Amino acid sequence: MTMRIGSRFAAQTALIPAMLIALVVYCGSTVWTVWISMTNSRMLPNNTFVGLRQYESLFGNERWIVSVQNLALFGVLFIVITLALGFLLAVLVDQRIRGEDWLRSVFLYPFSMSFIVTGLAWRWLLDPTLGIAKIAHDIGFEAVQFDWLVRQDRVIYTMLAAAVWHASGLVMAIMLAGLRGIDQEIWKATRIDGIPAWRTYIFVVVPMLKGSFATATILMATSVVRLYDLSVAMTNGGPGIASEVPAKFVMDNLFERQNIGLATAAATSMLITVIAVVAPLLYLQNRAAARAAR
Amino acid sequence: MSGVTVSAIAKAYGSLKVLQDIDLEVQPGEFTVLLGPSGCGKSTLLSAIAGLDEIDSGTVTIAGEDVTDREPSQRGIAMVFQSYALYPTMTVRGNLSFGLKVKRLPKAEIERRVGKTADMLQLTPLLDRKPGQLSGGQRQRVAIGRALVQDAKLFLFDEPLSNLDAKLRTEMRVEIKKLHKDLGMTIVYVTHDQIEAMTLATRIAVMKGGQIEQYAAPDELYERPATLFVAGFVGAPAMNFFPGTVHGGHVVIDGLSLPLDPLPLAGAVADGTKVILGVRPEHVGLADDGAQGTIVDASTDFLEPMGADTLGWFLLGRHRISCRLAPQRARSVSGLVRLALDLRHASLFDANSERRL
Amino acid sequence: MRKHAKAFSAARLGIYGFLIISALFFLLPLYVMIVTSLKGMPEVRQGNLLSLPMAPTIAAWVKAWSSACTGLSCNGISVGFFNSVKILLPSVTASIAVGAVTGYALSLWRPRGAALLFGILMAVAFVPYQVFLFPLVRMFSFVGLNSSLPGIIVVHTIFGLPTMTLIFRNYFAGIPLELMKAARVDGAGFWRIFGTIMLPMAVPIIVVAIILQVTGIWNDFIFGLVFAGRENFPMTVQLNNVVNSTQGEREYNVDMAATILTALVPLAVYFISGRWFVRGIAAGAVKG
Amino acid sequence: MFSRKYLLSCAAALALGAAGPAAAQTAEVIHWWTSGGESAAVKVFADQFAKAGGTWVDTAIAGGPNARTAAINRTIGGNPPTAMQFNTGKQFDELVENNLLADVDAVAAKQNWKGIIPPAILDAVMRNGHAYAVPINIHGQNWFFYSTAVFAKAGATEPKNWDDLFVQLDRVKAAGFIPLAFGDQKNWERNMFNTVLAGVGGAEGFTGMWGKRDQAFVKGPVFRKVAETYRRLKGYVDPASPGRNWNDSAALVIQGKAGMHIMGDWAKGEFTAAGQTAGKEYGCTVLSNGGGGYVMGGDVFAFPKPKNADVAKAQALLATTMMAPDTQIMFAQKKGSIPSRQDVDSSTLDICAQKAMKFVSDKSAQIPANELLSPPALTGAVEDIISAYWNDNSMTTDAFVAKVSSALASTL
Repeated sequence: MTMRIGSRFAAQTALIPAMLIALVVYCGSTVWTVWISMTNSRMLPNNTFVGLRQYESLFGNERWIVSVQNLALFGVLFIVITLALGFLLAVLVDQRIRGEDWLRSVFLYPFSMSFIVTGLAWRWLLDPTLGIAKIAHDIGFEAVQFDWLVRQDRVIYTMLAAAVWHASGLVMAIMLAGLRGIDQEIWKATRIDGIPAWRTYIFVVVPMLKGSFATATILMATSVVRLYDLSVAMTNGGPGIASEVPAKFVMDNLFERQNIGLATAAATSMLITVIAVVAPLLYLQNRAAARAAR
Repeated sequence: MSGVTVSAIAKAYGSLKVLQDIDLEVQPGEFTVLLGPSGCGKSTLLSAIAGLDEIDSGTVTIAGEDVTDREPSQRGIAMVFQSYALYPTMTVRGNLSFGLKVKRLPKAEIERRVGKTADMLQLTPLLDRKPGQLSGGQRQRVAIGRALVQDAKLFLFDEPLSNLDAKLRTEMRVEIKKLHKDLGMTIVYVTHDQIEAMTLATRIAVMKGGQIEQYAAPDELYERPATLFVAGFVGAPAMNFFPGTVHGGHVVIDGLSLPLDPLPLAGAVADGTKVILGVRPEHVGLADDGAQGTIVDASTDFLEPMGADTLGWFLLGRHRISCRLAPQRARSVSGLVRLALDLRHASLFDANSERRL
Repeated sequence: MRKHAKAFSAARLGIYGFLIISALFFLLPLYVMIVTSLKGMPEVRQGNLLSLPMAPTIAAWVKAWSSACTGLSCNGISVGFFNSVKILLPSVTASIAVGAVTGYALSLWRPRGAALLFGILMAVAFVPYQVFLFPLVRMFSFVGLNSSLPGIIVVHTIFGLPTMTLIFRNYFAGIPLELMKAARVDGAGFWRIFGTIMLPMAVPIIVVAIILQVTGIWNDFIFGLVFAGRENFPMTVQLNNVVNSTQGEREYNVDMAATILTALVPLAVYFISGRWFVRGIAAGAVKG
Repeated sequence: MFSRKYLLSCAAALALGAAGPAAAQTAEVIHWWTSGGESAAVKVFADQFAKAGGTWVDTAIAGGPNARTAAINRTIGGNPPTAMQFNTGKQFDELVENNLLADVDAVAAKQNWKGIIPPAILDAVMRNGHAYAVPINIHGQNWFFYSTAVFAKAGATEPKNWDDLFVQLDRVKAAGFIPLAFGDQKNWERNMFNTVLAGVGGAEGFTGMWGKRDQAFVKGPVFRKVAETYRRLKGYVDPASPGRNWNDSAALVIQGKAGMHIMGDWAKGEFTAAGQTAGKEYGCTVLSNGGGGYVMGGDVFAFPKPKNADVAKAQALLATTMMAPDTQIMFAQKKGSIPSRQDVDSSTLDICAQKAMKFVSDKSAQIPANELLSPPALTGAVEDIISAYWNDNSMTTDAFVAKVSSALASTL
């Protein structure tokens, strides 16, 4: 679209705040972070260059490795489960049921609460002496052992449960919006063809909701990378280091441990990983968009 | 009120040339239609005139003023879009008056103009409705109204009827034609529908591949198409084409030899020239019914009733030829027939340059 | 189902069964929080998590709101509530305004640098906020924005920018270009088109934006702690103080009441406007 | 009771703040003392400061890291509080190096700190010959607190050494109580490890590991014994300990549900707040195989460089008040610590504090705290390994030794 002087100037001017934020805050912070990660800064930044020693130390750090592994396991399961559950809920809510509004709100409300707020309730529910386990004992199931929250090999799944509870409603909302946008004639066509509803959903509807799935996946992925509150509020990384995550590693080293050299090295590593994944996707999307614009 | 002159406009997206050195002159009061298949550059040319698309080179002059570097709103134009592009959150009144408000016209003047336009287009009862509450035809009228209130020097229409059903389209066509006649404004109108073009235009510019093939009045365009493309694009049912070679004052088509004498040729054609002969279906008749022209033998292939006419398809050697027949007569046509080709109205094109000879 | 209304009743039963069980799972934490907050401490200690309060009392709520202690101050979390409101309103407005204008400029005008800017914003959507905390403190101190209401508003605008720009850009990208052309032929400029045509059209997506920002900003803890200044500490900071400090024995009922009180605003927003949320998304909010 | 006063003080602070220079004696203090005993202790400071003519503006933020995040960021950002809390040790080194803290030499000279504060504690606030913080108290970090009621029921007695400890723990366990109340969070795992390190490894081991980063010690037999003893303790904690707060663990002893709790003497604040008295409802001891072995740290307040003379005045007044003899005693009583000044009358303190005073007066019985010996980065890195070792039973002691050794060698 053309722009002659007046409007082009206005459009360019309108972008100044965003440009300023992007260049000064985002890029500036990133450059600073990368630089500090190559110094031996501790509590306060200094400029003593130490090359890649912070990175050596980072990748020799068991907690960092565990954090990254946790994030990978958590991230994959979290995205798959929220997408599946969110889609399933959306399909069921879309079956012309009673109380749809009410159910939708019930599924969506957890998203409005932060883990700073709900972490306590979850920790309590999963507490081996107070929570669900105790209730089971009280009603006579003495053999029930539910101690996943305090088991190193299971704690990550308790976080998963809380996280799925938190985000599935949002996925459901996105999927529901997608379902409502599907051409009703598709349903007529599949009924005439005698295709059972479940097959229609899997082989016809799911491919049609590609956009909704992509959106939900991106949103879930951003929340995975940023995962911090949940770990702090539910387990504080424990037991041991079993539920540590990278963002918490960064945060702890940044402030509590006064080791910002290491913290920025960790942040830079995360950033590079993200860019390595996001950049090609953006490029592809851009190219597709350019092609569509022709 | 005034005309438009477009000279040497060019535009390219990368290596794709969308407009190639276009020259076009629209006289004041003229109704010019830009006609062509999709992708021919007609909408881009319209956008260039409107100032909505940047051009690489060339100039646009409206009413004698060079407007090449002006904002669309400063060119004295009004425009009607294919999707109508009505502002969905505004009422009909809001849509009509928005441009006038932007131009800071006095309130009374705005009301006067909106009222007048609404009356003219029978929009008065709809003034307080939003576009979502209107039918397709009503929206179309609002879109035209929005252009009319502007008192513009030049009206641009970008396929304004293509979203309407067939009946409405015919009605609106008549209405637009009437508006042009009554108001006498200058119009540049884009369409891919040749019937629309033929019925509305005072002059048609047929475009292909970013170039204007021919710019002429509808009759001339129909009767003396300048290129093979124009000949094929204009006219329904389409013109019959036969490739052949010129030999001794005849054009030889697969052993069939037709004389060149009756053809309205611009000059002599050298022997051996590869040519394409074009004959419109209405210039083919049944010799047995007394049709005049060059007689050839053919066999009946099939018949295609079209209401007012029936289109008869015959095999002429390896070629198929169509012929406009009266429906009653067509019912008894079968087997071998003798066709009369009225070559006085035929066109001859150079097979290489595809230009009229 | 709209599509095949005559489904078997057994299948319907299964659908309702699954939905009800899911609803229970989703409601469980909220239920536990509410019943606990209505119990007295002796009952909390002895009873089980799920039992209804035998003698419901709102004492814990009153205490959480007006007299729970953190350090020397025993004013409950009510002070923080008003601070949060004070932060919330301008922050939501500013972040949505900047996001909407940026999204509009990016999608419908595509000025120079648009692709680059959008790329940066997309990448930043994936970066943990913590990475920016320290440099931002430095920058803010340089321009004198630290520990102030304007400071925290700017911070929320900065971190709301990627998401807000994304949803507005996607929404505006779905608007026919001809509408823009028509407006320009009518003589409207950048701001006029934005104000009189685009913004009124964007109401569904503005609702989505408001919901996202209200919940995000209300729930923020770390930015409030670092950037707001002690006079403006939001409710979450006080909630942390109440929940993570104890005066002798842990008062779970007060903790839970404080937690619910803190969550009340976003909860209300969701329960009231949940239907708008789905509609807004359906209107093209989030198309990836 | 506080609330009205607090409101008034807030109002006063705001009013004075608005009036500008008149806000001479207002001090905003950031700290993380929010539990029962802690906030009672802070109130002593606030009240004494008010008596001295100042106005205390309280910024309590639960959780040390949260409070330090806010304090450090505000200091760097040019809007520092009047005073901020630190643990004694290296936490504020870089603030000094970057010239962000004001010294309190004048107060130190006037009150003759050199003569009345134990050298180990005084050294911890001195940098380049200047005092940069007020050492308000001394904490012992490796106390054993036990419920006399539970011990009586179980037939257990105060443990005399580390071998005896396990005998007593077994008795408590057999009687059906939780033997060892534990708030299983990373820093308390480290503190418990340090207790074992001091008790089994002695002062040489403790300073060898944290201070000198002595590889030979860490790879030697004594350290191995420390590690094994530490792990043995795990058999005596209850399954719900992970994630529990330390004061909730102390509460288990207070309520008679658990027999023993290993914690710094600040835990006494919780006992006191619950109306219990040392020597009656609960007992206390320090266990060291070599005798002595008192791990000694403390709390300090540091003063960011003042922006104007009024703030400087308030800081001086605050420092003076905090170190005044009566404040010191009253504070120590509430907090559970002992005064950093040795010239005050300690007869009003409880018997645990009396024991502590003895350790403090005997240099050979002291071990400087972890924070005094190692920077937070190293402490944190080793803490992660200790935590993993405690929680992961599959980690061998050999692996543990190897990891600690490499962390000591590689942390910058």
